[in-house]
Amino acid sequence: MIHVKFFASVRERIGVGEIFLAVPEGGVTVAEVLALAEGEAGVPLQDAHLLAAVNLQHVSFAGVVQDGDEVAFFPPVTGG
Amino acid sequence: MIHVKFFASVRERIGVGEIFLAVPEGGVTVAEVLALAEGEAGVPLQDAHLLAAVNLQHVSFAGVVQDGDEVAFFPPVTGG
Amino acid sequence: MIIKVQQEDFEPMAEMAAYPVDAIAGAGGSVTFIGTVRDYSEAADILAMEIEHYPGMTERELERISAEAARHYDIIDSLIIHRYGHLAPQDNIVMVAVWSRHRAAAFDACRFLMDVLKTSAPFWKKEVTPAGVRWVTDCPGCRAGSREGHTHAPYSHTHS
Amino acid sequence: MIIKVQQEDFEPMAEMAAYPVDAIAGAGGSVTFIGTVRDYSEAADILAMEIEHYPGMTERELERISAEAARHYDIIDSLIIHRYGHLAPQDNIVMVAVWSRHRAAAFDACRFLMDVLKTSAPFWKKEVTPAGVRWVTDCPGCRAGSREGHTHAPYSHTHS
Repeated sequence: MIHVKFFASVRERIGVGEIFLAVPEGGVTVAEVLALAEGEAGVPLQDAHLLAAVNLQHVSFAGVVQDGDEVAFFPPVTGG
Repeated sequence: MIHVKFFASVRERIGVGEIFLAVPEGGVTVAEVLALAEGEAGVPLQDAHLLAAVNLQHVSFAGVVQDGDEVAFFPPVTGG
Repeated sequence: MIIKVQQEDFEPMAEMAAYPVDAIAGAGGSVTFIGTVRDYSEAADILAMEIEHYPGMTERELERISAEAARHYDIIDSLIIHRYGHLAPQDNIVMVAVWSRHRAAAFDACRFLMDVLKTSAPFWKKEVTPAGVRWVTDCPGCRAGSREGHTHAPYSHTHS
Repeated sequence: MIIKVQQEDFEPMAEMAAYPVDAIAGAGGSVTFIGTVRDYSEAADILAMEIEHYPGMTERELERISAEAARHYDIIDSLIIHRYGHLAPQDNIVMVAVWSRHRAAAFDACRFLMDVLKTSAPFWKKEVTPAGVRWVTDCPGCRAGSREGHTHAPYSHTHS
């Protein structure tokens, strides 16, 4: 299983802060996790400004996700 | 009369913080005030890094000094 | 290097005064940025600000950029405090303090930390206005700290 | 715009907290430089620092550069406090605080004020060291706020 978290406007669109997904052995890309999450939630999340993190680090959508990882999707940050 | 003030290392070299000088009618340059002050004090003040102010404003040594003005000589500033 | 991500308010100078003396021995000065909640935005009065963050990743990112600042600039130490939760206008949101021997490095590093924090630390602001709540969207102009007017989608606003 | 030239110590954040609220309405942040007495110089330990100034001209110069900063940068207001007299290591010497809507202007203006203050405000520092007292001489490297090592006559020192 991987732990998928959503933050801010992405969290509000999907309606929950986190879901758990089973992923194929050998790992998937972040983009594939996003597609799986969209299917699970029934909400499209494709967004030019969507960002992703794996295990608390910023990653690109081509990044690889392994079983047990924590993946997060969120809009561009606006702190400071 | 003009009021001539000295600060920091310049004050210490000349031995006093201020002197009063009579100047010719029509005004003199700052450079001429310096020469007069050196004569009065008996101490050479020529120094590549000497700065001057007239009436509380930075001026060049070519600046004109009128009767009643306050002229100051000091080394490069080191505040901050 | 100290990082604090907290809900509570903070007093910037008390935080600096309390900074471990040994960590900043030899400093000739400090540069501190303090960011506060404004009472207006591009389009509306701001009644309050809600800040969401990503616990764990936030601290990690702030540590990462602090370490990066320490590598790139000749500084002695740095402090970052960032709040989350419910904030009122004029409340402090963030402070970044940098100590150095020579002031140029502190200015450079403080600015670097603010610039990078704004693009990498996982915080999201939501403005509470008389017309309702809305997420603050990333603004490249704001991000660059531009003091010139600039516009961006989707709110297509201009800062005057 | 507030300028204070004083012998007494000051608390930077108390000064900022006491700043007239109306003067800084609309500020989104502030940048503050605080300069302190170091306990070492290029060549010796520093036991104390004596700062001489030119009463009248000092205030006038600080007002002039504050007005110049307000003209050149999109800032809301600025505060400069500079001490004179006898100071001990770690004592505050100077603070410059700048409030602005967007942080870039506050960073630029604060740095500008420190750079210009160091070359134009009539203050002179004298270091008290175990070997005696000596006037601090103007150092172009220090003046530029250089974080690189640099040397200059007559003391021909290097900041490491």
